[in-house]
Amino acid sequence: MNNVLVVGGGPAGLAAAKSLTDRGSEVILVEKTESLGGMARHWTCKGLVECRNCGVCYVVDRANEVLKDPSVETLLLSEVISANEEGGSFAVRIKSSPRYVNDDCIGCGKCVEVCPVKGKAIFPPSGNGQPRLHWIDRSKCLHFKKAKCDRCASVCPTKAVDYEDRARKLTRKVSAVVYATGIQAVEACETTRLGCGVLQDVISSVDAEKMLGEKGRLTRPSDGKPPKKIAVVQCVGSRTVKNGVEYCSKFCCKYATKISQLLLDLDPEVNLDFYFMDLRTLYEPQDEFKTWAKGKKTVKLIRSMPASVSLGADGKLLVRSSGDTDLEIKEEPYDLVMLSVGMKPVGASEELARLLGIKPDSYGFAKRDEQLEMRGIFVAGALAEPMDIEEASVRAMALARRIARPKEAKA
Amino acid sequence: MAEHRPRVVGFCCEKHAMDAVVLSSRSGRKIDASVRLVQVPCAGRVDGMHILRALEDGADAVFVLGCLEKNCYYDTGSIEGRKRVNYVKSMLAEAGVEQERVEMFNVASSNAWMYPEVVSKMVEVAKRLGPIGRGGEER
Amino acid sequence: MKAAIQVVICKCCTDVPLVLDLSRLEKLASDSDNVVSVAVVNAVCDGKELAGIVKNAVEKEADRAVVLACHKKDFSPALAKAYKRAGINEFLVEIVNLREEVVVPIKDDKERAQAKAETILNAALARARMLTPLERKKEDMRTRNVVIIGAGVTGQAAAGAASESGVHTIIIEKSTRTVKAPGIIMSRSQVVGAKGYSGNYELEIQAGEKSETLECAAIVIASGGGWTHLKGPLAKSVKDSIPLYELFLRVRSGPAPKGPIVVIDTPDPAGKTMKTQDYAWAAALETVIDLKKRSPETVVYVVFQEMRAFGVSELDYKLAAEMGVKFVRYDKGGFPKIDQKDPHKIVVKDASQGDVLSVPFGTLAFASIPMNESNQVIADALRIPMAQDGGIRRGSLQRGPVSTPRPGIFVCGSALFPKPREVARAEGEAAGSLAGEYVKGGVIEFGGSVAQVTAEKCSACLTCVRTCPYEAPFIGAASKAEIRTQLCQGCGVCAGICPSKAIDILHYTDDQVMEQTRVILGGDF
Amino acid sequence: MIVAKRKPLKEIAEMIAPFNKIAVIGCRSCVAICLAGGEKEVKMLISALKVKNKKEGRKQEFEGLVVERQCEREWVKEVEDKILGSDLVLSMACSLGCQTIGDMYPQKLSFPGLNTGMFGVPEEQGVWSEMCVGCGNCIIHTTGGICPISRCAKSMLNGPCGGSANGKCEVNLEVDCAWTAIYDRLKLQNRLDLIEAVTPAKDWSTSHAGGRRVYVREDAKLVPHQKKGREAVQ
Amino acid sequence: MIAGSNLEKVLESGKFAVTCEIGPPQSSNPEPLVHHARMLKGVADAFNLTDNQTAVVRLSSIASGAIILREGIEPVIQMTCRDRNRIALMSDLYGAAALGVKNVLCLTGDHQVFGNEKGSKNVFDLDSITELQVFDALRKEGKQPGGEVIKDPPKMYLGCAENPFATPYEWRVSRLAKKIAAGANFCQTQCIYDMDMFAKWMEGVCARGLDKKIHILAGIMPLKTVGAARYMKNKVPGMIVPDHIIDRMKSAKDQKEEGIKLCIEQIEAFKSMKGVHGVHIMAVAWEDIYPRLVKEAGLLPRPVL
Repeated sequence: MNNVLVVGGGPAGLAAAKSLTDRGSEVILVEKTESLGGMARHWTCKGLVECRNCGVCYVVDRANEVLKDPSVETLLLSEVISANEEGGSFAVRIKSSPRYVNDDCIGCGKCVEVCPVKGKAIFPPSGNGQPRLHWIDRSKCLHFKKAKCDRCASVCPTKAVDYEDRARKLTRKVSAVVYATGIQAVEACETTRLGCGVLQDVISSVDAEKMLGEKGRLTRPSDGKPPKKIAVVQCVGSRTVKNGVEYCSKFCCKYATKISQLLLDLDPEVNLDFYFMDLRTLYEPQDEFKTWAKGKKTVKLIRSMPASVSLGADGKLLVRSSGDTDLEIKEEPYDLVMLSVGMKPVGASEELARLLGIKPDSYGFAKRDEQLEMRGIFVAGALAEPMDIEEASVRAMALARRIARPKEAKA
Repeated sequence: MAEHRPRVVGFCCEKHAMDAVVLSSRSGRKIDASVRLVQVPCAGRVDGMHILRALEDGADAVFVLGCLEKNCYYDTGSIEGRKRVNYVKSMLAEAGVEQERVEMFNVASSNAWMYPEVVSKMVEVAKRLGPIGRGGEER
Repeated sequence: MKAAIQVVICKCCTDVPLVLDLSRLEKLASDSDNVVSVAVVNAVCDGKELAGIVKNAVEKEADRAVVLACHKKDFSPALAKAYKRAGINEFLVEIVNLREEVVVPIKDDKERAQAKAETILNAALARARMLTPLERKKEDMRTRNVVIIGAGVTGQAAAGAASESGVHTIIIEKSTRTVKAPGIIMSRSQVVGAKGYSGNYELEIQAGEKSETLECAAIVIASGGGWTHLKGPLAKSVKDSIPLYELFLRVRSGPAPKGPIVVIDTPDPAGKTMKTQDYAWAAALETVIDLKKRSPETVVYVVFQEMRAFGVSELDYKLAAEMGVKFVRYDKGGFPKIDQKDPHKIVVKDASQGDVLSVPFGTLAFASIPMNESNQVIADALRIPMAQDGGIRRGSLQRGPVSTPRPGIFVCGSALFPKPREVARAEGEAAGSLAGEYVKGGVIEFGGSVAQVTAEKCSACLTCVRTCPYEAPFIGAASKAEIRTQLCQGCGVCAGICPSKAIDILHYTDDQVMEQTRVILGGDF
Repeated sequence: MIVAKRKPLKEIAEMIAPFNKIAVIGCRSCVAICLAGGEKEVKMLISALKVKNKKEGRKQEFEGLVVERQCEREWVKEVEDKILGSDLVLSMACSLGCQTIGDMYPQKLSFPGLNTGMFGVPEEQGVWSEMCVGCGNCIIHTTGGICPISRCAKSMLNGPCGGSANGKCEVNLEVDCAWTAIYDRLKLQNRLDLIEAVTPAKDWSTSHAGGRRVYVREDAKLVPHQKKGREAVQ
Repeated sequence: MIAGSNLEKVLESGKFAVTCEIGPPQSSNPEPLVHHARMLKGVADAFNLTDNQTAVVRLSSIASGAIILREGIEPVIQMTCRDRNRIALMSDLYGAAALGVKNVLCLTGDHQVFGNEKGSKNVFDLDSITELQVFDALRKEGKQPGGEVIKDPPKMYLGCAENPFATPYEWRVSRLAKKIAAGANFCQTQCIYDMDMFAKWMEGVCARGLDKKIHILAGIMPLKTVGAARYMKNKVPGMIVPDHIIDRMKSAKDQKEEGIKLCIEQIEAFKSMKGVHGVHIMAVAWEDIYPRLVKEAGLLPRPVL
């Protein structure tokens, strides 16, 4: 028997699942949320004509492959509640919450329109998450309260809403566990000095990714107008003792530079100032971004960490910062400010992790651990340390091989 | 006769481009009904002849949709595609026909907004320019 | 043979009828020429229903089918297999994406959606009539050899991973180093030429003085980077510079490096031949910290353009600074130079303070890695594309993160661009196992929808030969273009550019494509 | 090979405007190879012209044909009926082909669709450059295999002139100075002595200057006795 | 004596020769020529009359020559191969001789793309060297290349031009040797700004003893403005203008004066340079500067032989 439990449907989990089945294993993929893709499903493709190697499409493609793969049992809205190790294998119990929407859903969104709940109770899969099926949040939905509301069901053209859907408890026996619960953004709002959460038009990179992924354009949340002058601020919530994490989140420079390039592609008129401390663009050892920026009149690279962002006249945002080398404080007005937020690992401190014996470090990272791997427990993805999509995928592929390798080879 | 309905043909690569079309549809995005897709294995398969023929056969606008350059499944296909489209554009210019009737677009499988935008762009062109010459009515 | 078409209309589990009037589609289909049967089903993706329609096709003696359903990729493999078993050629099954192209995006305008559905049905029928049966061919791999180029960390990992799929691994190593890795290791060897195609390659190997040929099924390029010697302007003036890892060793096991110590990235204004090893900083920081721990009094400078202390090594960056390591950032304006008077002094403009420092050193270590020159030899030999910066160019991400544009040839580690050991190793394992799995089966599949030459039209102009990304076309003995089907991926770039229209892509011939377009434009919009 | 280039569509359109039934005839040799007059270009030209006509509400009938070598009567003969059935032949071959058709069917109109440029080689995919002017008296064995007549703007026999700067030609700074190339080549081959001496004035009588050239191979030429049909008596 | 021209006499007598260049007018009006001729009498040993220089259509050089002859000063007729085949060249040579012209400068000629008749067809039946060869054969044996031998062949003093600043530099001495072999008696060089490079070329010339076989007149072109200098440097292929010249022109308060000063310094240098037997001054559209230049260079009065 060679069944593997993969916890987490992000880049790492998907890559692991895919390469495991390629090597003939059966996979049970457990994803907490309603769709596959992990954090990357919120992210936008950074290319307009030319590919910028952001890797987002790769995740979506993998997700689709995995969903089609007969040897993967994908359990969404599900959680592993226990895992008992018995003689080289694990008996896992999985709780799978009801979605209340079945495969007939064509994602037309009529249900969302009619949902009376403030902030809605029925949702499409977020971002580019796969599969493209809507889902109902029981806690919010009026149907399960006195109201017995059934508007979504009544408008659904394909009768895909199914209030009778029930939670399921499953038990599976697996020989190995891949733990890839991934990352989440550092809450940028902790740094109110930069206006996050206070000023409408100060958005986090995650918001920017979502907005771009959805509309293909960035607009000012306040008035919906396209911004003509944008500030990108790096290392928000990273490389800092207070209001964030101490380490460098590694891929912020990558996505932020690529977003900047995308914004210029979308509108060459846009003026973009890029505030950074060190430019740590991945895989661009020759500072391709700097060269690109030099070529653009409308792009400025400023090696400085802004002191504050405040609201100026006519809704402009004033960014206070000391200049590149000269240390005198300047104040520059912008239409929109994007804060490139760092990441922190999630899930290493969960019950299941504890059960499996995964020991997170003080930051919550769970490093690769030979002992654990001998027992058949593998930590994958950015949970181990900060990494980008590509690295997470490749490492997961390698890890899949370590799992599938014959026992004697392991010893 | 009834007001002219734009006729737009799109040559669409089976790889990323088609995935993007599907994704946009699956994320509930609507598109104008005036577009018909012809699937090709790769944007590089599209021959200038195919595009001109489509215009000849009554298309008001034609677009080619391929993978992002440098991420083309067939490595160089979408770059080739763009070159062909540009050559056709130059011929149209010589012939005194609006170049905007023909465009090349690139899209990744994870991009849901691009296809609807491409469609509305081309439909807008088709509406604005109408059928090519009086040939339009002969259909 | 006269086409006999079966039309299958899938309701996609009740989606389609919401928008379209199926009866009209049915009528249209059954009234069209060559249509022998029209079947409406609830879901073709449902095994039972699929079996049903295939049975129906056989009864009605259909030799081809037009299936109106949803996204090809989601179900076509199963569909093709089912029809194939029933003796209907897989290439004669034409799939129309009614759901995502018509029903969902246009559902608010039923009338036009119907029109579109009917036109594309007509077009599909027209296309189906023109389709010809095609066969995917099979060929046995002559060997189960996986050749790995490079015996570094990456290469070893690749060999290990590949060997687990039960294939023979052969490592080709340029240097004399011998390593512990499964399979044969040919040291002092280089790949200088290659014939054949993935599955059955015949490599020409230069082993020392003698050259020999080696058959293999797949290739993993793990040539790594070139930890050689300092290049760029500084090289001329500095005699005794050492690479970072050398410093690392000396710190660990002596002889203790002579202080003061300067660790520097590669100041190469051109930036062409050298890459600042992003990750070298992680190692550099560890090393200087280690050094400071052992001898706190040693003066240590780290001179850099961009401090790429990725991830958690940021903490080392801080720690080192606290331990008194001096960090000097310079920018493109002020590249470090050797002091004319004193060859053991570096003059560098501190970009953050703006003042010019003169830094004496006893040992100069450089934290940088040049691209491996032998990449060029390898790329020439295997005829694969390179990146401008001198790395092996990766193919589309759709083919995976460790694949070249050529199936069966994989690339990993610093052959792509500088990598830290762990990532390089991971990539090696990934590439290795992919290669292993590819070879394991022992059979290559090819053919089907590929290029085909009409010899009498060919002018042997070489345009196809020059344009094909896979070098499938060649000019044969008859001085006409021919296609190495095993190399052809069916992209059609050649067909699209052939000035004599002598090449066509089966299943997407000019006639088929243009007829489909013609019918579409003949219909209502 | 002969390198040609399609005339601008506008010019072609004006040329053929008065005619209704037009046979567009391409050629499978040189002009196909230099992407000017092969089947693809013929078909694309027709399509483009039809689109143009559509735009201008004009009607013209086109027939696209390709022959193996338009400069040879036997090949042209294969499409004779099409030629005779048309009001106008638009030749997509070099002017040799266009003239061959004209000579074969003097009563028919045969117009050039291409501008015949030069004897050239493909430097790379999509780039052609001139290498010979057909002077009828080749001397490149003395000039390092580089033809000064075609590759030097002034066809000098004792170059390079005073305008050669950094190995480029003053007439077009993109183009290499032929004589610098010759010098370098001969230097490499250690044969500079070849150009130390003055090369005397060239005898141009073998070139077009000597009038239209006709080369005859008596041993290949058919004598009347060998000829068939009316050709024998003519 | 070959032709017995004044220029020939001066050079053969070992004196330091001076020639100046006159550009014929872009019209059929001879007045400017007459004006220059009168003004320049006794300023130089002979005066070059350019042949549709830079392919701009001008009054024919031979006709111009005849006109200044009437005014009593000696012409050097420039004859390019661009517009005439060997028939026309020879017949014009006969004509020139018949009109009393004794010096001819053989040139290949600027390409027509630089001129004002870009659409014209060039000839280039001969090049400068074969032209020399043909003319030399004519004056020696009255032999035409076609084989015809004529009576009363034209006696001409043949000159050539050479540009030491065109690539490949190392070939430029050999090329001069070819011109000598082809029959050139004197050589007027391309205008010189880079003295060091010229000196290097001269060394090469002397090393091969060519200075014994030909009289070299160093070319000089006075600069009016720094702009002119920059134009020469950047726009004229095969022309080298060192930066120190440009700087000097730039920093000068009166650039015109500086230009003249520069020329005079150069002439001084040439006087003492081995193998240089004179100077050839080309003041394009600035002919009235010649008297002053020659005077201040201490080259007046010109010898009368």
